[in-house]
Amino acid sequence: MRGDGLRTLAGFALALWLILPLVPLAIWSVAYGWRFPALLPPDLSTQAWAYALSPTSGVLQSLGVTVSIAASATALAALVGVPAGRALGLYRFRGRGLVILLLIAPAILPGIAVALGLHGIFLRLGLTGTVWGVILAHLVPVLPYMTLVMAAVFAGFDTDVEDQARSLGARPAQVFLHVTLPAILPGLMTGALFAFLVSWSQYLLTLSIGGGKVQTLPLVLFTFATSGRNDVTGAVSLIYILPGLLALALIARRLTGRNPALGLQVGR
Amino acid sequence: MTALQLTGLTKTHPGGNLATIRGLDLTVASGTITALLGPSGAGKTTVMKLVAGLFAPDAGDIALGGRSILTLPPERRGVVMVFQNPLLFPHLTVAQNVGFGLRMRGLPAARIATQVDAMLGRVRLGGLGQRRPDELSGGQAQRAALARALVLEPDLLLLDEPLSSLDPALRDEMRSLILTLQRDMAVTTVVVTHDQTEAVVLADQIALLLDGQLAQHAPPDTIYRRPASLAVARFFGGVNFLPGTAAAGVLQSAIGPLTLPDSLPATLANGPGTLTIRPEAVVLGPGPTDANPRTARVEGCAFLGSQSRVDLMVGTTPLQALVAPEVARTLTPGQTTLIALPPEALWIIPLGTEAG
Amino acid sequence: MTALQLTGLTKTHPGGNLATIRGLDLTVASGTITALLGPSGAGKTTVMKLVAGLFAPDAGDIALGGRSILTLPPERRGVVMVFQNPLLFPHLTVAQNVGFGLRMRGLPAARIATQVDAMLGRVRLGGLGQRRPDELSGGQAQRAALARALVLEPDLLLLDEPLSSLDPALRDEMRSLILTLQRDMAVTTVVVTHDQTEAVVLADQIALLLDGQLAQHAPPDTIYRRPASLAVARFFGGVNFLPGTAAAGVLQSAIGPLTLPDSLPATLANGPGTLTIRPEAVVLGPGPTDANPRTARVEGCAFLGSQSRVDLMVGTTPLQALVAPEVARTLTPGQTTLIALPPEALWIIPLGTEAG
Amino acid sequence: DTADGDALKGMSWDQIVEQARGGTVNWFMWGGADTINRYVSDHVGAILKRDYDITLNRVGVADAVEVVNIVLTEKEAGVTDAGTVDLIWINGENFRSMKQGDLAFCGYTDLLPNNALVNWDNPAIANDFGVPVDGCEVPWNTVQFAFAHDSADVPEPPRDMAALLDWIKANPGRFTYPAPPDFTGSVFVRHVFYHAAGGADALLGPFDQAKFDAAAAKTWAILNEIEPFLWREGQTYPNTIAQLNELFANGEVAFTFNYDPSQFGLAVQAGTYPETTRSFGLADGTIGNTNYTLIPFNSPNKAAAMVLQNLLLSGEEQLEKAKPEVWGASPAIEISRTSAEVQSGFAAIEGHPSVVSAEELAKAALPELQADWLTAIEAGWQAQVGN
Amino acid sequence: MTGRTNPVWLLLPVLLVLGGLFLAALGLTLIRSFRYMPVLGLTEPDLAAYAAVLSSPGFLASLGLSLWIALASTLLSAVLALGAALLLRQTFPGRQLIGFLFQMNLTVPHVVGAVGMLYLVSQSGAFARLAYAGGLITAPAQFPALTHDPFAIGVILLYVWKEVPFITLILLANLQSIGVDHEATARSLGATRWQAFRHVTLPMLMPGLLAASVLVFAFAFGAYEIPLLLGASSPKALPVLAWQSYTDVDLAARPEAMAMAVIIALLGVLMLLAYARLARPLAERGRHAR
Ligand SMILES: Nc1ncnc2c1ncn2[C@@H]1O[C@H](COP(=O)(O)OP(=O)(O)OP(=O)(O)O)[C@@H](O)[C@H]1O
Ligand SMILES: Nc1ncnc2c1ncn2[C@@H]1O[C@H](COP(=O)(O)OP(=O)(O)OP(=O)(O)O)[C@@H](O)[C@H]1O
Ligand SMILES: [Mg+2]
Ligand SMILES: [Mg+2]
Repeated sequence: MRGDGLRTLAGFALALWLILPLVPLAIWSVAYGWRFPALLPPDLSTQAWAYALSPTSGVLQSLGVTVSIAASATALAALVGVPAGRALGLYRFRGRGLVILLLIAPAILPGIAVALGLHGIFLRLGLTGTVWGVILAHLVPVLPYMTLVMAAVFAGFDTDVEDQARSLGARPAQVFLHVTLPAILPGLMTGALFAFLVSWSQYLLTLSIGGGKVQTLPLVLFTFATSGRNDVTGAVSLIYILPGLLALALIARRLTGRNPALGLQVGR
Repeated sequence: MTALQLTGLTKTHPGGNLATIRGLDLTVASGTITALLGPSGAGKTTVMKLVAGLFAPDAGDIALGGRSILTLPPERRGVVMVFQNPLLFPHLTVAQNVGFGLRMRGLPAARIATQVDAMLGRVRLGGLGQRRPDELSGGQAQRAALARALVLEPDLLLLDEPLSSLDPALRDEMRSLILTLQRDMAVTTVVVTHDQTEAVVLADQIALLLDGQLAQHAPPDTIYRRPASLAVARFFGGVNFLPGTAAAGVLQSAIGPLTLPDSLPATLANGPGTLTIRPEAVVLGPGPTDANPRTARVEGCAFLGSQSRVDLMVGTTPLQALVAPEVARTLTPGQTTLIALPPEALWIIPLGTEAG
Repeated sequence: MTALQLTGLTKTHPGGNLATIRGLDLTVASGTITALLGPSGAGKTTVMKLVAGLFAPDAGDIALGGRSILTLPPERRGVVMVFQNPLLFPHLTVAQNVGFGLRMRGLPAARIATQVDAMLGRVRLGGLGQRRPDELSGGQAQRAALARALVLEPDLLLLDEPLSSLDPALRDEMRSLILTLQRDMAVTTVVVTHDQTEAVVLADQIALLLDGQLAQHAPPDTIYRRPASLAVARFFGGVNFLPGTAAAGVLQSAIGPLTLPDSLPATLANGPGTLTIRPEAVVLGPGPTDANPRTARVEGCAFLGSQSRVDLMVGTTPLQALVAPEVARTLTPGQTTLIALPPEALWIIPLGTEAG
Repeated sequence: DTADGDALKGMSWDQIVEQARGGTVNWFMWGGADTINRYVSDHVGAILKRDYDITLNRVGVADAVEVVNIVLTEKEAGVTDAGTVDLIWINGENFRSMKQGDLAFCGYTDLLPNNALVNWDNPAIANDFGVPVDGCEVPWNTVQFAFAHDSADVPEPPRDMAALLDWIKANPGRFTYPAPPDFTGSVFVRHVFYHAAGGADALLGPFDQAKFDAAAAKTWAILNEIEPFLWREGQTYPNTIAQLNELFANGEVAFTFNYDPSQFGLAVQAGTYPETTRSFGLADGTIGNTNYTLIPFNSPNKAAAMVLQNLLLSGEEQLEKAKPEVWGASPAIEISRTSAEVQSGFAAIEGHPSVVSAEELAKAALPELQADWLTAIEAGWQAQVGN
Repeated sequence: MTGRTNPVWLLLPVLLVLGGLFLAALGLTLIRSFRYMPVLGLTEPDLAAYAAVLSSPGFLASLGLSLWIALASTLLSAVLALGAALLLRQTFPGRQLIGFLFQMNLTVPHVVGAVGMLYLVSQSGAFARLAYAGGLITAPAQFPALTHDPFAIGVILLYVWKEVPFITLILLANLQSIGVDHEATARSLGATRWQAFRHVTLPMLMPGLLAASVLVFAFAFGAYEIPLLLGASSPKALPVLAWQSYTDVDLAARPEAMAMAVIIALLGVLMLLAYARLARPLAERGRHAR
């Protein structure tokens, strides 16, 4: 093809642009005494990694906390989001538009608009500074993604399959377990990935509700990033990227292409 | 023996203001195939789902083998429905799909495997058990869906347009397979279709559903030759309709008196009615003298493949004939020809059935 | 006059190891409808896209009105292709859709409006111009797609299965519309289908595509009665095949000598070959003596609606006949009957065409 | 828990230690320095666990004001005995906020055995930015403001404020300071304020609007005058001291400064600053202060927090964190009151070459103003300079 | 089973959760923005906080900055993403890898990207060092200020970096569901390559592009930590300003913070309505296509 060379060139530029900001982070994480105008670090050192991985820094502990919070928020979101997605995907009913609007709202309204009020409520409930409080708070931005992705999944779901299973002798619970769940699983995974990532990168909600006591990775990273330790920041950044990449790798194939969910209503 | 009996079945879909099914009575004999025929939207699928227990009727009863199954959940009715699309479960292999119902019943894996293997052989899918559904062709998928239902040896098998998703070529093959399996296993079967040829070829009995009610229920050739109403006649491709008044075995019509068959029921043979004759029953050329001969002008011929359509005009009354292409080839538009309307091919539809 | 001429057209899809189209030669006369027929995957759509300029051939030439259009981009070929799905542009109204091509040509809005209005009238969509495509029924959408193509008055109109996405009922209507419009506007048309009845009804000429090559190209009845190969015969429902050797106007076959028609080309009338006769051409009952009479046993009858299939056995040779249901009704399985194989219905397929 | 502070005040120290055993302390503190974090989490945490079975949960924050806010919001919401925070590293206006808002647990410091090491007669200890401590917090470190420069880049740095201002004008783009209310940026502005007022003496004591107006006008004039000569022509200022440090590390600006000169040594160790970094105090004086730890009124773990405070105050711990390789922080206790061992330990400490010694800085020490002055100066800066 | 379960039961949990958290939070914010805080002795609701906020030049500057950031990021991202999507739709060597990088980018948290961007484009960052090595500059200050700058270029760059892949993936999914047949039809009807793109592909992509753009706009407008890391000290992005007012030790500033939050929420509602309007045709089309 004629344009192949040109396309590859453009593609290469794109690829470069996509990884460029990650390169200094990686270099910084092993750099020592890397000051302007040195193009590359004069010395390499593992001290940043040693510190980041040590118990003192709390980075690994934060990693655990962050993963737990994101996983719990995702699971909770799936629990309430799957039925809701089914209702929105399969039924036309009065007020459907309004419900959808309400569901999208938390994904679009800036977090600060919610954080202040939520903080006030959670204070009274004694939920501030607790992991559970943070998980609940994360549900607000996470739920829209889960629900809307599931709505798109169910919109393309043929309930005749469930009827078919019943007709073949499956009880309702069996139908869900053996037919519905496997059928929506790819979509559910996509929804879960987005939910996970949304919770994963929350900053302001965690800061306000967690009150600093619930130290998720973004908070830790922010502390280091604003204290001038570029090497530690680089190491923590890489640690922070890793789980998302893993989650993506787990379901990479499902994310590509014709996922209707992705096409319709995905964001953060 | 009566296998399935529907009595006064009525169903209005939520949101619909008209009942989809209105007081439907239908009896299906054990071991036979009944084709449920009707135009799109007539409610065929609705009837099937009512019987399968996937919809609940508003009124009426459904009995299987003499006992009402109305209160039973779908999984305990002994009724298996096969949908228009194969609806194979995509996450299971073909063998797992076919064994699905047995697994739901809690059968041991070994027995499931044996039965599934046997069944796959019967539908000529032997060796494909380990494939994924999306690795099957359309015909193979539909066969797998059939196997999945038949392996349960249901009391009643409901097939909802099992052929309409297939290529014409595959359709013939699948049709014979269904026939063979049904005869072998003697499963009482109701098959939905909106294709009349399919119904004719497949079924022992045809039940024609029009406007939520049973328009006629009879063996195929009866329904072709002796339609109960104009609507039934039209649905099966009837085109020749001659209004008139019958008396003493003769109908007075726009093309003169026509001798009626002796076999015509007395209720039809007297009084006003619409005479009908199938286009393929119109004889071109001189027939016997008692066969209502007429002179007709040939208006045009159209080659249709294995038949040709001949448009005729008897006086000012149009008639259509279906003849062998060889016959049609001898005709030229504008010529006159002798035709015959054999009395035994004539039928009278009483007035007032137009709406039925 | 020749409108379209394909010469040695060859196309291998990227990734395919076999050429989809292999040296295709095809000539379409101006103002006619040619049906391009073939099983699924035969490459029909590929041919259309090659002609429309949406694919580039690997070899061969495409000429329109005598000039090669191979190097022209799609928009300058004077060829318009209508796809199987209507593919109306969802963001435009029906009128804007129909006017799309004219707008691309830069015509003034007023002239576009006039032409679009006229065209919408012709396809009976008058008054629906302001609708959005998703507010149309399937048949309406397909009509709009047709209008969108016809309004451009193309030199060549390509219709890729324009009816297959429609209900059977709508199909008849649409088929007549296409015929009417085509005759009125005298647009040279190639219509793809995989349904033989459709091809027969629609087309002046049928081009049968098998395995990437032209298997036969002839008027419909020729293709039925004089198939060029066994494959062609089988594709159009041929079932009666009798191998034998012909000489001096007679074929020696398993059922004895059969008188051949005088009209048979000399190349076929001498030497080994396969005799074929359409099932609808088999005459039941005593025919004229020169019509190859035989005695046959009736094996079975099947009611097919407007015809019945009769399975016959002449000696040990099976034959199939299609007759009027009235005729079949007089037969009982096991009885013997006289049949005739009229010479003018006989045809010989030379040996060695099985692969074609 | 041990939320009831009044009950604790009635107990003996041994009883308090007993109460604290098995508990947890949530210590909220600035978490941007790995050495400090390591000292607290590893060293202090281990001792606390070993000797008292207390779990130390260090909560790193970017700014102590966040913590004040947490406690404040809790109070507003009526959370009086189940607060999030048990201990804060704090001083200055944040302390004032806590005290004014009745957010601090007070009047218990006498109970700590190591309180005896603290010289409460020293006004720089007994007053936190001019606000009397009143037993509401326990001193931890003393610091004094200092400038850092790269001796390879600027061999002869300016030695007093006037010289510095001249240097800035002579070297466009090579100097800047973090925008107040950044803690360190704010203290730099106060040095200019002192300079403009002709010394600190007149400003000590409660806020005086007239005095403020006079000095402030001059201050803004000076700062606006140097603005065009600042980094990026003063169009923008670093948001945080960390940004200024980054600018200095990369040679973008010639100076950084800090309230805690030991930070310079730590940055050199981490490879962030060049080895040739040196630090100094201005000859006309630099501001010094003390920082403290404070127990919020609603801490549910007051006993454990008190045990921790007592531990931090011990001679051993004060010595440990004074070691340059550990942190290099100056003690907040009277070394003379400690054991001979500790005393010799202090004597043996060799300062980091990049860190100006506390004695050197102490020669020209300036007091902090009361917090009202600070607030006024910060607000004034935002309105007059940094807009 | 269709038609059996009442959708209300299926929706109830999500409505309870969102109502209990999201709506209640907004409600509380609203009440407090009217300076109704009994704990502080404020029992007479008034509009003083709004008056104070709306008349403060700082607020208006912040609002302007945030709108500028959101608008510039969105426009740039949308245009670049359109190009990237059209490029990635084709096959060419290396396409797979880029596709993977696009997805990978989706998983990188904004904060990490922001730090990376800082290390990349700051005046002492990687680019500046390259410029120095190339002899283009001799001191960091000569490198253009791309971070902590008045035009928030660093912030915008970060958003472009993050959102281009995001929009591109949405566009690719849309392109895939649109297919090539409409374009082929257009060509066959006489449209040139450009006309087919301009009059068919682009309009069909538009709903998806616009809806995605609203999401990007909303995010860029409402993010807190990114402008805090990369933005200038003044004016601050609106969310930063609001949060700092909220955490001001002076409790009197809180109603103002709440008022800002309400104003931000109102702007968010505008974006929401825009999204609903833009995304709907797409959703409906999806339904009809089935
Ligand atoms: N679940 C449902 N809810 C509401 N209306 C329904 C439902 N299912 C079917 N209908 C309506 O009931 C009528 C009959 O539908 P049904 O599917 O039974 O027809 P059908 O004869 O099977 O048609 P087809 O040949 O097109 O399959 C139609 O008007 C349809 O719209
Ligand atoms: N763009 C393409 N790339 C690769 N292979 C293709 C492409 N289009 C068609 N093919 C292959 O070429 C062969 C012929 O396809 P084509 O669509 O022309 O068949 P068809 O006769 O139109 O079939 P149908 O009746 O199913 O529409 C098929 O095997 C198909 O898989
Ligand atoms: Mg149906
Ligand atoms: Mg095709």
